Amino acid sequence: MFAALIILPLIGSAVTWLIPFDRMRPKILSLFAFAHFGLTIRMLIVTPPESPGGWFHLDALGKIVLLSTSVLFLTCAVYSIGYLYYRRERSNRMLCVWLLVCLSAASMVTITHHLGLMWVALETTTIAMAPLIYFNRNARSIEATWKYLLICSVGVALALIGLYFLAYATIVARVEPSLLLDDLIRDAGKLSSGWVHAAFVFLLVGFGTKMGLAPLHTWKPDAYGEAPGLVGALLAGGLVNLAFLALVRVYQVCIATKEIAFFQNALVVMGLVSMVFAAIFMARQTDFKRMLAYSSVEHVGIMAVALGLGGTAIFGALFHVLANGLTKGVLFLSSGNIHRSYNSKNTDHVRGALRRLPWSGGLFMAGFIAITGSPPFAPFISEFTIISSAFIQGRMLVGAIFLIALTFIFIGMALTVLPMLMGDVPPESETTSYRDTFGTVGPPLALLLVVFLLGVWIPGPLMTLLRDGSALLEVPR
Amino acid sequence: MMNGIIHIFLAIVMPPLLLGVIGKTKAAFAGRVGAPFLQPYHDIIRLLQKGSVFSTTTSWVFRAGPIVALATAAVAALLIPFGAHPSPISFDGDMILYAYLFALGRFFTMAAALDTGSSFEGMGSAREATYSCLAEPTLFFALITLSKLAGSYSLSGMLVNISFGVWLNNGAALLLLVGGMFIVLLAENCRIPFDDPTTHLELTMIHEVMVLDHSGPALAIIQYAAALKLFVLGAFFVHLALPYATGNSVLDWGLFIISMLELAVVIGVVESAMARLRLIRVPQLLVAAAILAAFSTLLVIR
Amino acid sequence: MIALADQLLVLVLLINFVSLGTSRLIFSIRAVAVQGVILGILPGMIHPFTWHLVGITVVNITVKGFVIPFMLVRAVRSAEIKREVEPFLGYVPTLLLGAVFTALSFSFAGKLPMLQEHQNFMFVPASIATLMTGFLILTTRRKAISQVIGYLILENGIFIFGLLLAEAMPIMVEAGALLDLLVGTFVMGIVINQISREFSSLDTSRLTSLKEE
Amino acid sequence: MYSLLQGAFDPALVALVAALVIGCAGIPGLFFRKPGSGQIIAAAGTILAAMAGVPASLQLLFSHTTSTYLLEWSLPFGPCEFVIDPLSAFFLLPVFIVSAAGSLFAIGYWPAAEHRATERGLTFFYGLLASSMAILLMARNGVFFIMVWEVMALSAYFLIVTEHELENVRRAGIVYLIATHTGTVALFVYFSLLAAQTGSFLLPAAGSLSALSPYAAAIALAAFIGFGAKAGIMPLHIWLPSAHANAPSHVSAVMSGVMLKMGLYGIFRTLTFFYDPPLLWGAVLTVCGITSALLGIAFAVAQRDLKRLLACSSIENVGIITTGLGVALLGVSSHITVLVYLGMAGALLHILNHSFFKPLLFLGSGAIIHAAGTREMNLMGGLGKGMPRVALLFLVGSVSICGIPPLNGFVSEFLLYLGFFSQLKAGSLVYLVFLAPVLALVGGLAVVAFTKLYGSVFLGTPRSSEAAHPHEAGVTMLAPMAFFALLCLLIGAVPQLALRLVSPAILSSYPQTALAAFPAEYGAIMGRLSLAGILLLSAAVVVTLLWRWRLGKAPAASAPTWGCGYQRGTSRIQYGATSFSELAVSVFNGIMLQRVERPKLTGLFPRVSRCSDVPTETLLDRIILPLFSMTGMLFSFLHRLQHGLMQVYMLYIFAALFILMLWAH
Repeated sequence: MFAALIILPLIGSAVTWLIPFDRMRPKILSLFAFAHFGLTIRMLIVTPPESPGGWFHLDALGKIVLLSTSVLFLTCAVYSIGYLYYRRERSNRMLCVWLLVCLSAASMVTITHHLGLMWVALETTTIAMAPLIYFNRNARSIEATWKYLLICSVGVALALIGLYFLAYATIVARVEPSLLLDDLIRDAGKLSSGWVHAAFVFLLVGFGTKMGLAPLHTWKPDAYGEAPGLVGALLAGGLVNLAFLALVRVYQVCIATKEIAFFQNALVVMGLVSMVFAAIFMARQTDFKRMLAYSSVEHVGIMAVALGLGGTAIFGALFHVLANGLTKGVLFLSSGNIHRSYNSKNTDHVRGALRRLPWSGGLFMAGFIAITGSPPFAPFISEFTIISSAFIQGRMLVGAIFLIALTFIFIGMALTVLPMLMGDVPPESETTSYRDTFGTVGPPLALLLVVFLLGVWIPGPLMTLLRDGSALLEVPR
Repeated sequence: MMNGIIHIFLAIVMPPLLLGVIGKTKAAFAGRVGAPFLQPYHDIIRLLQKGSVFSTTTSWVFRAGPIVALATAAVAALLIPFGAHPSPISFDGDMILYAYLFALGRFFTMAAALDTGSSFEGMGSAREATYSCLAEPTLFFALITLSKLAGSYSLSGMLVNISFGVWLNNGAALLLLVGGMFIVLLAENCRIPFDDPTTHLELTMIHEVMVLDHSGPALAIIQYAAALKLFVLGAFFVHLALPYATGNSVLDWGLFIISMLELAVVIGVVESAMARLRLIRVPQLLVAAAILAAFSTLLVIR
Repeated sequence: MIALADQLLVLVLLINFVSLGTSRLIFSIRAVAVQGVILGILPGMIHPFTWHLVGITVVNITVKGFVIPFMLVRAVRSAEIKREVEPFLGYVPTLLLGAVFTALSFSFAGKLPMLQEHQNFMFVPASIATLMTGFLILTTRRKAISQVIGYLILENGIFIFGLLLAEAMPIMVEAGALLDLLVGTFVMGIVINQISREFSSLDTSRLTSLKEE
Repeated sequence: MYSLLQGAFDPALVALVAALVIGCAGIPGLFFRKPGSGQIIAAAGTILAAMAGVPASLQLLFSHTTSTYLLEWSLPFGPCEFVIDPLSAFFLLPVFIVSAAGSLFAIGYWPAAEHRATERGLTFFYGLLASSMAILLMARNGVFFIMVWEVMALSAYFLIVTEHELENVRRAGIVYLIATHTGTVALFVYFSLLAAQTGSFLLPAAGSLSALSPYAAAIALAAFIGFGAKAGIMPLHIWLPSAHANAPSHVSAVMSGVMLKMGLYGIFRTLTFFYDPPLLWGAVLTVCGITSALLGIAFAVAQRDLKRLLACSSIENVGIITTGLGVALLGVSSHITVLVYLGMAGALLHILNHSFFKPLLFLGSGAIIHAAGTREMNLMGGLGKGMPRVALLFLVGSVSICGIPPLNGFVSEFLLYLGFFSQLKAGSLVYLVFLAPVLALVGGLAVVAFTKLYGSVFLGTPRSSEAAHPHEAGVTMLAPMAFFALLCLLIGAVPQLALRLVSPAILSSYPQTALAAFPAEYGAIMGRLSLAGILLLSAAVVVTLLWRWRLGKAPAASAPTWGCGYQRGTSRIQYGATSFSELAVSVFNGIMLQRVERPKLTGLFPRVSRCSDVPTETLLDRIILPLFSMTGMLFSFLHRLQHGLMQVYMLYIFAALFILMLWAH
């Protein structure tokens, strides 16, 4: 079953590679996305047994990330049908192929319990994303790709050496050398703190770079800004969560090694730094895609803070994985529509989007409200959980900085988004053939509905899933 | 019962007399014989007999002005005690009603003035509005002081209880208060030095300019209402300044009438002795009055 | 035989300094190639002979010693850029920094507990020092090529540490190494070529159109 | 209806259902092709719901009971309770009444036929706003409270920006949105701290917390900021004037008449939690309240924009209410029940009154804007002749908002005065009495403001061609206004009933007031007030009859207004709005800052040009916006961190690694 989850997308990519017609590929893409989604649901309902050797094991944490990834991918795939119809001018072969490769690697990350294998999968996603960012084939996109590639590779390389340290720690501790999560947790007590600390630092920086924690986030605005909307959605809603899952795995080991306090503090600090960075760069932002990138920086910061706070905040963090991922999907897809329709992503040119694209504009508005943590949308639930747990734990300073950053971010975002949506379309703005169609509006709309539903009602199974997940990250006091 | 009837009778009959006395005093100071004491009555009656002219721009608001002005003054007259005799209507907090009744009258007089669309009357109502709202606090400080001294929350309670004994104990406070209230009395009734009811230099006037377009019965009502207002506020002031009472009901009525006349004379003296203030100075004087009253309040409640 | 490993590691460190110090692009590429070859040989030094090992060695040497340098050199030629390294930071300062970092890495490594059989080797300090050198080049050199070189040196550093784990978890190490090679060679090579086509230059200080004004 | 309710339904359930119906009333309209029918359905639904909801809440109010419902929800924030106690029931009244009246008014004021683009959204969000406010009053779970609160705030935003093609509407919207969101952030803190205090997200019961507990002060502060920002207490009022001015009038009516009260409700509710509030809290509230009252009305006097004036006077009224609350709180902390009773009674009754006369005025302003096509009072005049009914109703509203007898505004202020005076005999808190003259000054200024408004809009002669030919408002617009006017008169005529209305709410939140027989005592005084009202009326009637009689004797002629000898009087030499208030503004200069816009005169013979006084938003324009732009500049300087140069980015990573290493070891 695990194999199926990984192989299926690969087959799909092979098929899309072979298909010669551009019109067919997105449909096939969505077909495989559906299949993958179905498989995911199946695996969520009946948890497959742990694979022999324990390399593959789908636990609650993995399930959450897998679910969010699969849903988001499905939406993007369906969206791509409508979207790529407007991008007929260039071949979409590479896009579809690499999307599916990425999906396969992503699924691998979620289901494996072997840190080494997880690392390999993560690196694969990094590489697979490069051609997607380069989809537009111009100077800016190549620059973005280059930065993304180099920075992320360095980051992942650092993560690798972090893993080496961890492994060597096991060797030094004379326990059975292994990078299996379960073994590590079992033997964690015996590991020498020096190696463990070094390992954690390198892993934090490495995965942090992939996740986009400030000040390691520098590739994000460029990549998000230049990539097509749906790729941006996958980057912000999918890859981020994978990197977060990697961090969570490290966190699990940390809990076992009793070195958790340092790691938690580091997470809180980096998270807050990310939020402050986001707040600073949101201000007077004239490029709405870059703005979304900084919003993504903010939200990984929120997740990091939540993870660092522990306690009930963990629940918030895990729920935020879903909430943030899906909301980012709404934002990026609708912003992609707006971008295409105005042929510009500069807010000086984009005005009155609500008039030109009522649906996409409305979706963008709703997404903006949701992502800034306003009820009745899912991100509110997670963010409020985190904030309240900060205050209930008596971490007043953390809570205060958190909220101040949120306020500034809201102001910055509002001052960018509202002028863009409100008012009349300026006559001098470029007119394109791109308008709202069912294909380009339906998927984000569906996502928005999910985000809204999760904001008012968490289904029982999901609830248990989240509870199990946070139970795994319980820190013994 | 008897007192009530006398009260109402005085309230209806006496007000124009004050105007007459003031006029006579001023005439005396000017070395003239002056109009007879009852001249104001003649004026009002004559006006009542005249026909009236209404401006084409006016609406029913214009006609409501005099009516409300008179009605409010009348009700206020029922709330204020005359001399040692408590007023017909009296309850805790009636002083606030008393203060706000004048506001109601003002609102409609100003509205009526604005209704004519004349620049002068607009000017007049603007001034009226500003100055009266500056006079408001003084009145309240006075009410506070009095109710503190008398330990009562109703006009009758607080005013009737002011006696020489109170004066002996709180002379300073009451003196300040008398000063402040006298200024307010003059300002509220548009007497010199704030306003000159006799000139017709519109640019310098407040109240008179508001009633330029009232004619015949309307003007009569207005003038009577003004007189009544002077009478009512005067009664308040007299309690403050000349609080003598004998205990004999009839004598007290006499004393009240006399003291009212004294007040009229004093006003007449002031009007002949002083010149009209420049408009810019008016707010300052009113604020000064408020400060005096505030001090007196501080003195009694500290 | 094993004793030789340390000498080779010293050589690696020296090459770090060379790549920091040289002003010629081609030369630094060559230096990295040599470093790759040495690192390719190293496993053979410390592990008993197996065919598997031979395979690894061959792959490493060919890729790191020949394929990558060839691609890079071709990129340099095709983009006919100046052969200078054009650092932000002068050569002497970088060398000094390199020395400092090397010292630091030795002291750092000293604090960490080791196995007896690794006790008297300098794998850890060498790897960390190489890592640092890679970073130094990544931060101080201007050209895209130099950055690839920096990345490769960084990878070499990691590879050196990997040698310590080679027998404990071979698959892990090789997977890591190969994946890095994949990135290093193909993807970066491709991107480099794209860049040289787009910009007709590999000067990354030209690649700064994406930023916050 | 009453007995029927008692028999058949649980009133709490009725109220809840009514709220939901109002919320859904706007939905059908979204699906109709033909415009208009949706609007009518919405109005009908809202009115019917209100007709069910008002008796229900009245019954809840008088039955002194608290009914609780438990909503099954899956969110991890504890049980979600719906509770309607007398306080909530009391606040429910204006919600139902005003929203119903507004929805009826909308049919004539915002006809779907003319506003196809905006009407659907307007109707929908209007319903959402109304019902969210109703549900807010029932919510007892903190998180659910925030959710409903934010729905309310956001739907209000979408209502404000209905005409978002206008620049200043957008600006007003952004200011409002930022202000309200900042308030919501404060509420996050508030509920988190409450949870930290009580261990659950359920709102604590009345008098269950001690103000000495560690977080109490922080909780109170957060509540003051969060709720005060919504209520528009100075200095948190910055969003209020422009938002109210730029929203459609019936929306302004609901926002000013009801939404502000939700902020006040929050403060009321919060204060009931504590059984021993320190004197400081009461003092702070009182001072803030009286300051908002004075400054608010001072700003109102200076305005030239009809609706801005009304908005500023909302600040004033909120200030008066807050003062009453502060007085009550002082009473609580010094155990003087008469203060508690009078303060609360004054505050609550003024809430009710303000939610009657302010909507009346805002709806009237809507009718005026319809007729004159502008909000600028200096361009109006003489509208009273074209629209006499509106003029009459508006007059009622103006008189009652000035707090003048015999209308309702006076009653609540009267109670407050009694409260101020009540401590004169008793030694402690005697200085409260100094509030009386200030409140009197406020009243005086209110008279200035509203004579200015009424005079320059309805009286005199038109000052511009737009205002020359006004048309009377339609029946759907007049009916709601007439209804409100009736309520104002009613409360003014029989204040005893009004007192009866507020007493249960006071009792439920401050049981200590039950000991004394206040309602009876002050009910008697109220009786005297209505007696005075009757006297006033009869006196007026007598005078009128007299005058009629005289007029009958001597016929009346009509002539143009006397120009004092000046023959060429034009309508522009009338006293306009600005000139009317100029004197007052000059007296209160420094509080009301005016910017004089005068064109630059050049050349020997400059061409004809005019200069005008423009009132400014002191706090917003002079302090807050400059601060914002400074922060913005600082941030955009910091943007250079994202320099675009790869090597620098690498350096960041390196530095992060290095620092963490140092920290770890």
